[in-house]
Amino acid sequence: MSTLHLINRSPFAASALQELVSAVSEGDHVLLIEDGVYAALGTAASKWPEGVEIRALREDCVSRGIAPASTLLETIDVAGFVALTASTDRTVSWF
Amino acid sequence: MMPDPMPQNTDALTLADGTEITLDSDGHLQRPECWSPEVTRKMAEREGRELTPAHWEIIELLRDFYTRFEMAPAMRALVKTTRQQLGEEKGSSIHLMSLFPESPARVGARLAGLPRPTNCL
Amino acid sequence: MASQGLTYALMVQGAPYSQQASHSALRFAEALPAQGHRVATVFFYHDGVYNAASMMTPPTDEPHLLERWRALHQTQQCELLVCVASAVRRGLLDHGETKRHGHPHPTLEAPFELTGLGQLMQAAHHHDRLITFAP
Amino acid sequence: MSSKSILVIVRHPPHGSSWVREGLETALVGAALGQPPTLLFSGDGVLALLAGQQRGALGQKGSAAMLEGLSLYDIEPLWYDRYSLEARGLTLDQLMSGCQPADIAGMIARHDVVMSF
Repeated sequence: MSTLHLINRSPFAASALQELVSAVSEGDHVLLIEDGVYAALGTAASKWPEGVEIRALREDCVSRGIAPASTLLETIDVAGFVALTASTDRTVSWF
Repeated sequence: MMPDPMPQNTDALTLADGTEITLDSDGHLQRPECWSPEVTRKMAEREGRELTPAHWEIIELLRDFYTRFEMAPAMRALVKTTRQQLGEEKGSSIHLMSLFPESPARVGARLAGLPRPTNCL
Repeated sequence: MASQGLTYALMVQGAPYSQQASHSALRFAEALPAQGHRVATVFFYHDGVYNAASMMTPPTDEPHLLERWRALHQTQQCELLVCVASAVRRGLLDHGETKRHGHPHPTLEAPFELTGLGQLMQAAHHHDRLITFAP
Repeated sequence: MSSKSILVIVRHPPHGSSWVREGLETALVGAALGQPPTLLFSGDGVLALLAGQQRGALGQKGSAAMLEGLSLYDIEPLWYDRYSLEARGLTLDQLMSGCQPADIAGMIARHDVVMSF
């Protein structure tokens, strides 16, 4: 039983990412989409609980000029996004 | 002649002092703040309903619910609030259905002068 | 390990052309069939109801979101449900609501349907996944 | 209708946007259909639970009155995230009645479907 958390807010404008830290369980997945991918720029996404996988949606990184190579985060395409929604039990959107 | 400013699908009640109270196409008050007990009596009269004290009890309860919670109750909440305020016997769907057979929450709210609900299930 | 053939409900809460939510939802929905899944219900709520504005007229060099929703309805046979309470107060009325309120023209047309929140609940219960795309 | 458990999370403050009211409408409809969802306030959503709220300047409805009526729909208690409350310098005695602290991670894990507002 695991949850996929979607975040579409820049961590520099909203506290959704911080709030999410207390809402994840081990085995959960976090996917940064839309403005959420800006979390790849700072250190916001580096202080993450153990056992939780965080990734960024590649298309939203590319359109914003955040080349996947320049980030430490793993990126996935929309097919990977679909696959994550199917392999987890529920999806929660943070906005 | 002045053009009619109201939509065509409206209807009106005329009160004893000549005041016109407009209703929407579902029979709800266009301006809920114009409600008075006479409005309820006129509505009931037009629909051929006889209002007993048991009806008025529920109408008052509906208005009180709306004032407190800014919404009209769905059936389940109407039963529960009736039970809390008027006791087990009256707080049953059987009692409420006997008063407003079509749909106690919907018909009761309309007669109580509450606004048309925005969300149908 | 991906399960086979899931049905999805999407809740779209962002206004078209103001936020990315509609684009994200369409991109996601259009990617479902490749993995054997399908979107069964799209429910438009909050400012998402503007996605159903029948007179939506974007510049020709931008995605036409209304057309994309219609195409999605065609290809995946999904229902396009619009919360009636959110839509009517924002000026999106189908034929019935237009008549009821005495307005001249509908601003929402099939395949979009005005429905209550009960339909969202039904979709949440009946389909395998519910994904929210918010502004 | 199959019975999945539904969690409604409210994460926005009242008055400034329609999120709280729309979240509550959703919860109310679930309850009217016979399956009251769990209702959880997190982040700025906890501000919707503050006691002593009123209507807006134009007479626009807030959400406090609606919240007071939820127990009649068997939506109770009003769960809140204690860290969000603390972060805003608030304590339980400043909230309306019927509020209880929740473990948000556990609550998400226990429900089949989560809707956020």
